[in-house]
Amino acid sequence: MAITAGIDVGSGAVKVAVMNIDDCRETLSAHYLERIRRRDVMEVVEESLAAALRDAGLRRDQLDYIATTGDGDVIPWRTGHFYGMTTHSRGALYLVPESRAAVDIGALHTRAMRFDPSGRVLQYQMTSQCASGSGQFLENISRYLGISIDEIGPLSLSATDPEKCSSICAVLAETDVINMVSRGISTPNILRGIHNSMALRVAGLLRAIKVEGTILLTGGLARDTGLSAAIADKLKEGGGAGVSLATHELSVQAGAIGAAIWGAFRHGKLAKQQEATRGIT
Amino acid sequence: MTTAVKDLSQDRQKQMISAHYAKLARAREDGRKVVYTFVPGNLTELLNNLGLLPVLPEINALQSGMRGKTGDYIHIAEKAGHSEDVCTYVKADIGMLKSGNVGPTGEPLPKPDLLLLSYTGCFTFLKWFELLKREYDCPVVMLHVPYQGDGRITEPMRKYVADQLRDEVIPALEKLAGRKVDYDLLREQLKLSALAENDLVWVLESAKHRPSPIDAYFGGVYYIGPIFTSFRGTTDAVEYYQLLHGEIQQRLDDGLGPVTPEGTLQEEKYRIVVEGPPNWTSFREFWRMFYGEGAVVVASSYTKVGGLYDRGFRHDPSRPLETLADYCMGCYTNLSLPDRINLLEKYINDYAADGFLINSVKSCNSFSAGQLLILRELEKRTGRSGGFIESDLVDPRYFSAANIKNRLESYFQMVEAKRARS
Amino acid sequence: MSLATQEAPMAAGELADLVGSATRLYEDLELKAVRDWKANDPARRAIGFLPVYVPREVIHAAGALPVGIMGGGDQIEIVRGDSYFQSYICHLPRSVIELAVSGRLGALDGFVFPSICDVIRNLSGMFKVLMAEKWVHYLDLPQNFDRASGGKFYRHEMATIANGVSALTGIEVTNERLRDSIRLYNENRRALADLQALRVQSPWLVPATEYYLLLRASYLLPPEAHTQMVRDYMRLSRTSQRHAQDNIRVMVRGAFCEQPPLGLLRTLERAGCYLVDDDFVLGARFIPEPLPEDGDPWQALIDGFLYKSLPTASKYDVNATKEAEVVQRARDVRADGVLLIAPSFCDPALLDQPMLARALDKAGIPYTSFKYAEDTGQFQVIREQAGTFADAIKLWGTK
Amino acid sequence: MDCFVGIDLGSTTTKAVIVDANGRIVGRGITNSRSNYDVAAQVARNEAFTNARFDMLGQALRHEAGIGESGAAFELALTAGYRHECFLGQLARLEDHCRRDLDSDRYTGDRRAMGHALEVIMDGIRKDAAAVYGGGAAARSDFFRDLAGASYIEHAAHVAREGGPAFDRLVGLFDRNIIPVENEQETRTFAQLLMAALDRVSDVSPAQRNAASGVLRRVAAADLREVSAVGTGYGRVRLPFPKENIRSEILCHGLGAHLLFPGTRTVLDIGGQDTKAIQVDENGVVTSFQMNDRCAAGCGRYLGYIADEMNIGLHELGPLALGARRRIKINSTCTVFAGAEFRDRLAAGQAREDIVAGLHRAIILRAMSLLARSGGIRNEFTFTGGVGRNAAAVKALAEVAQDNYGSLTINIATDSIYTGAIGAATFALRGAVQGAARN
Ligand SMILES: Nc1ncnc2c1ncn2[C@@H]1O[C@H](COP(=O)(O)OP(=O)(O)O)[C@@H](O)[C@H]1O
Ligand SMILES: Nc1ncnc2c1ncn2[C@@H]1O[C@H](COP(=O)(O)OP(=O)(O)O)[C@@H](O)[C@H]1O
Ligand code: SF4
Ligand code: SF4
Ligand code: SF4
Repeated sequence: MAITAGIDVGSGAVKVAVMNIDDCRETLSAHYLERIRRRDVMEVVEESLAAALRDAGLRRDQLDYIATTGDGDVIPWRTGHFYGMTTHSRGALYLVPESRAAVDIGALHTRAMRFDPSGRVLQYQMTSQCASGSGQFLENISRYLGISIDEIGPLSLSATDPEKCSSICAVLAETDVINMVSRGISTPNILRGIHNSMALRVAGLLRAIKVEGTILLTGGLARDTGLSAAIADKLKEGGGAGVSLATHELSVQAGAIGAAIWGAFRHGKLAKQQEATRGIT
Repeated sequence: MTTAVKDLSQDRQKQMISAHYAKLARAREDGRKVVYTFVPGNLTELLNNLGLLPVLPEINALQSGMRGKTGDYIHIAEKAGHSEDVCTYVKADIGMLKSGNVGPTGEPLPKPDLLLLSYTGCFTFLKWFELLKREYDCPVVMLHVPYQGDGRITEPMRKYVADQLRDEVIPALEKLAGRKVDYDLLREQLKLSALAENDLVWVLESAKHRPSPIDAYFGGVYYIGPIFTSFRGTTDAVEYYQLLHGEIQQRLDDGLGPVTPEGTLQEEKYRIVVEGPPNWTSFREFWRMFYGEGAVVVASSYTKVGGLYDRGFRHDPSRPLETLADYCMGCYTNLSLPDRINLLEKYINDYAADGFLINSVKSCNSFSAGQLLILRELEKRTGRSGGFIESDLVDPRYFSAANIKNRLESYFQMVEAKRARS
Repeated sequence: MSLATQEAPMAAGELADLVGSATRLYEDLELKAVRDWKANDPARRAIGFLPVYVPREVIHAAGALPVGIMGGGDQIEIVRGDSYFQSYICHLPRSVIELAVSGRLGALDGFVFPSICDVIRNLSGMFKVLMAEKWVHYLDLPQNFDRASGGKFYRHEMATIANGVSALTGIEVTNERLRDSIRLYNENRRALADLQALRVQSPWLVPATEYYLLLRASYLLPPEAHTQMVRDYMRLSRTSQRHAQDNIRVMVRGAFCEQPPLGLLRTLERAGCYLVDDDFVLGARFIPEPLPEDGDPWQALIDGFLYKSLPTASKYDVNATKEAEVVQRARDVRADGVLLIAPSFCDPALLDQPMLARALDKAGIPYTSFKYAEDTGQFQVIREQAGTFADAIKLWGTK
Repeated sequence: MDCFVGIDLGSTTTKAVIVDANGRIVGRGITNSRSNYDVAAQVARNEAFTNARFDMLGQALRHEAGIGESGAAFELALTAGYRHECFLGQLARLEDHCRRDLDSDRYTGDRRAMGHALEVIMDGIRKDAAAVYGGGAAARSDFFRDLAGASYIEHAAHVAREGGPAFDRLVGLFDRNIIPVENEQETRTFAQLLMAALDRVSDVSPAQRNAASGVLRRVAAADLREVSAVGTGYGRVRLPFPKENIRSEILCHGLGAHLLFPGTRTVLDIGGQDTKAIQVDENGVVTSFQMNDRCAAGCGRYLGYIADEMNIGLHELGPLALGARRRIKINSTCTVFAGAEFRDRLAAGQAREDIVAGLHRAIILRAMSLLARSGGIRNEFTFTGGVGRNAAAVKALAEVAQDNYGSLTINIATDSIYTGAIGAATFALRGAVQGAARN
């Protein structure tokens, strides 16, 4: 049995999961998310871990393994680090055991991965140096529209006549969006239009890695119901028979959860190794 | 504007092409062998001589582009692991192959019995056939055509190509055809090639008149069709170019400008030399941006990719292998960059152009790498306005109509302003 | 005149010093090393050559120093180079032009552009326009690998180079001189082969960046000085206190022309990958085996190129052998996986990838692919990819 | 007076310039073009006419007896009063929109609290405005959105802290309702506004006031006849002008720069959303040009985004960067990634000034690449567009240009933001002259 923490340091938020893992069961004891909002990242990390441990009723020294992911390799007191796609895949599998692929849409990057039933990443695709269509992009747009992030999804879902918008710069979007408003296009239609164009890119990534079966949305934007609806529609359009999209209320924690589980795995391995060497000497 | 009338030559070309596709469709039943090969440095005479049927993957890609299919094809190729960055002709071809290899007539094209890699002027050709080789698992024969790095064809270069033709290419073709090359026939074919070449040059040079009776780019791409593809060295081609010659002579006599999709162009406002291939996916739209402003292309380098004849080269029946070697090495894409600059400079002067324009296509490094230097040099040497636009051959994602129109408008206004001053 | 007068770059005998001097050579975009070398004798000449392969022996035998031009990496700001290239052309030629128009290549008396791709080919023409006062030659390496035709043509091409360089140095390339040069470069081949063997055996003794810097040094140093440097390095590294880490072993393919920045190599190592084989600075070991040191030296070079050179994307693959080679090589160096990397917009490398990928798939060798540019400064995505790749192998092993 | 109007419909700002029959610039107007292009063009044009009338007014006042020595100060006060009036007009419309918005379902829960907060905020803005136009504070910008926005946010933050509605909610109210306000125009005439402004000028005797009001009336009634207008800029196709009265922004910029500095051979314009590099000949005719794509990296908005990230005003960015000591190379191209890199570097302990200077250098290097593509830099080199107001950008530009192209004259004009409009107005004048000659 192992008690482990997974810390996912993103560019928008820090996520922490504390897990209790024994041979047959993985239990999530606590999770915590804190947005960074222009603060010192290490401070936010400390704060979040403390909060998660408090919720789990644990002390830090009770942790067997602290696994980081994302940008967490800057944390000096980690036990080990796993890379984002490794952890998101495992996290996805934990949250939705039948999932075979995940799309992680975070503040700056989007990545799609396909994995096998053991969580092993088989193929992946990432967007690179342009923030168009990222979480930050959507956040900017919601700011120009004067709505809060949580309103985005529901509003988008109420769209009747989505506006067509193709590749928009995340920064210059301001002009485009204000322009649309001036042309009398309603907020839901703008949002859904943007969701559609984001979905097109996501569908492209997914197609590139040849997904089949259930895809779980992970990352911050998994909470955006408008986006997930748009992606689901795009997948259907693309003749995506045999493909279905899932979300989970803890999707945003997938990376942290995955890290914690792999931490336990490595912990077990290391312990065995130690035993083995002890046996020899 | 008068309404467009179908010219006889145009019909003739259509017939020739559909007859060729019909032959391809029947190739298997007729027991004819099929050879895939490229446009620059193509050995059409040899293939015809042996009764082999050529398929030109570049032409397939181009035609798929005009029929609006390449978006999907490219997508399929990228899905199969090809990068977004590479030549879209290759990807369009791979995509087409993976979609059943259906040609422009709606029938599947026959598989190649041999890939004839006459590698002139573009490294991508090598990769292209490496890829096809893995799809078809048929033999490839390689003709390495050396580059005119120093701006001329030397004797060892000529010998190298002729040797390869004699010792490797011809034996491979003969083996496939099951018969020997008929050299008397070959000489006859080369004579016919030269005849058609004479008329082609006359037609292209008719643009020196004012107003020009032709558009040497948008019209030009149709004029080069037969001679760049499967018809060089045939009576069909000779007759086509005679017909075309007559028609253009008529336009000249009538003082008419070039034909456009919307009829004869009424006023020749700008005479332009163009470097670089056109865009095929929005060919009409692209063309309209020119004739809509009264711009006529009087000379272009693209119409020289399958053979450069206006500097005097003609196929010479008396030295068949050497003349084929010279032809291969003389195509526009095999010229050194300084030589390309010289040629364009000459066009600008000889055709009394108001300016020159480069359409830089993302796909083609052979054309595009160095075009900005060409632009600067030409501006310096001719004092005329240079314009630069960017698009792609067959990737619809890289044709931004608004952007190109904006640039072209600014460019024509620039030419106008400059002319008003001088 | 002898090229051997350059004192060995080794002083203190410390590993750090040696790596430091290799680093200085790498950073020497002004070609100070070449200027210094030339300053010793006003008759000396130096010839620049572009990536992948040129027969350095021929230049050397004509009494000139062959100097590799590998672009400016991430060390120069491109200000004027962009005026020559559109955004969809790889980065290398723009930094080469930047080096040229800013006068940094002034120490070179001539340039050889081997046939690699259309970009380099056209770049040779651009040099002819921009540097009309210098000797600029396009070396058309045969793509026909037959002694009778390709071989004959290549002999001619080499003769053109020999004549061109001789005209600058006043030294004729005799068979004797050429054999001497082959001998010197053979020594270098042996040293590099040993270094490669050491790396396969104990990758922690030869970090990727150091290996890379050593290779790069061969493009600025006379061959004997470089051979010495490699030998010294191996001796020092073997006795160093370096330990193995929990890393996977990877092989890299696709970086034969535009070079990845050092930061990228570091990123790969930090993400948990040991590089046990790669194709960086490929021209330094394009013909890995020593060539015959007697008989017709020209034929030795011809056969070396036609029959013994490594497969790479810029070379036409007659019999579709590249796949088999990649798989075999990966097994030989005991690579856990392969990184198929390529410079953005590099047609040869990128068009090769699907072929290699398919072969690796078939052979069950894990691989991943990504693009870079010589001035890439952001390694986040690359780190993620390489890290995930390493994670997968560490957690599950290679099938 | 015959007026020839040039309108430059930029992506960020819309500029209008009026020249008289001699080509002299008599009026300038500028507004935000973030919303409706037609309205923006109309507003800029009106402002330019207003400006032209103020120009006439200034001259008239100088000659008018009874106002005497204090003429200049009086004119200043009058201008401020005029602006203040306009500001209050817009503010009233903003308040109106907000109030109507508060009736929507969105606010069923906290309508009263929001209404109350709005009142407090509006009062605060009005006070701030009085200080600004009374000469007691520096204006952050010329635009209502920026001015009112900054003030609104400050007061909203205060209200939220004091237990009012959440800050995000209050800001959302502003963001939503500012857009329609920008699309509406002032309904009062020039004369009405001017008279109202006169009432705001405190320091005048009744006699002076009397004398002045005569002049004001005369100027307000003066006949400014728009003979022709030429439109240019990013949004030019949206202008309701005939085709021959629309010119490419490249040509207008080239000509404008030539008019400002006749020796100009190379022009660099870094605007809010696009960057242009232009080569012109000795007559101001464009010989070659390059423009960038719709990507914020490399144009003014890049710096604007960074300023927003840092929570400082755009005008503070340049001075901050000038304090740099070390050169830093920014690795990210994308604006958003650069913002993240900025935070990473700060966290890694690098100095703010150094990073900000690196960001300035990055944008200049991107411009250099564009310049290179258009044919390099030739002497004289004129730098136009909004980023020309940023001293650190200018410094970086001068350094890089010097290092790579040798010693150069670099022109920067205070009027440089109007360059395109000046070119357009001159085209309007020339077109009218030619048209007249032809008839
Ligand atoms: N309900 C929501 N609707 C839309 N976007 C959301 C929502 N909740 C969070 N986000 C966005 O998710 C992003 C953060 O996601 P996360 O996966 O934590 O990114 P990272 O790992 O890069 O920090 C932010 O950009 C945030 O704006
Ligand atoms: N005072 C200032 N200090 C620094 N930068 C400024 C200032 N004023 C404007 N700018 C910059 O100028 C840009 C707007 O330039 P402008 O030429 O008006 O753009 P456009 O023509 O595209 O509308 C802004 O994005 C901003 O970066
Ligand atoms: S690179 Fe150019 S010449 Fe080569 S295949 Fe592509 S389009 Fe044709
Ligand atoms: S990086 Fe690739 S495309 Fe660029 S010059 Fe080298 S081989 Fe050619
Ligand atoms: S378009 Fe916008 S989001 Fe994309 S790279 Fe440019 S600045 Fe970044």
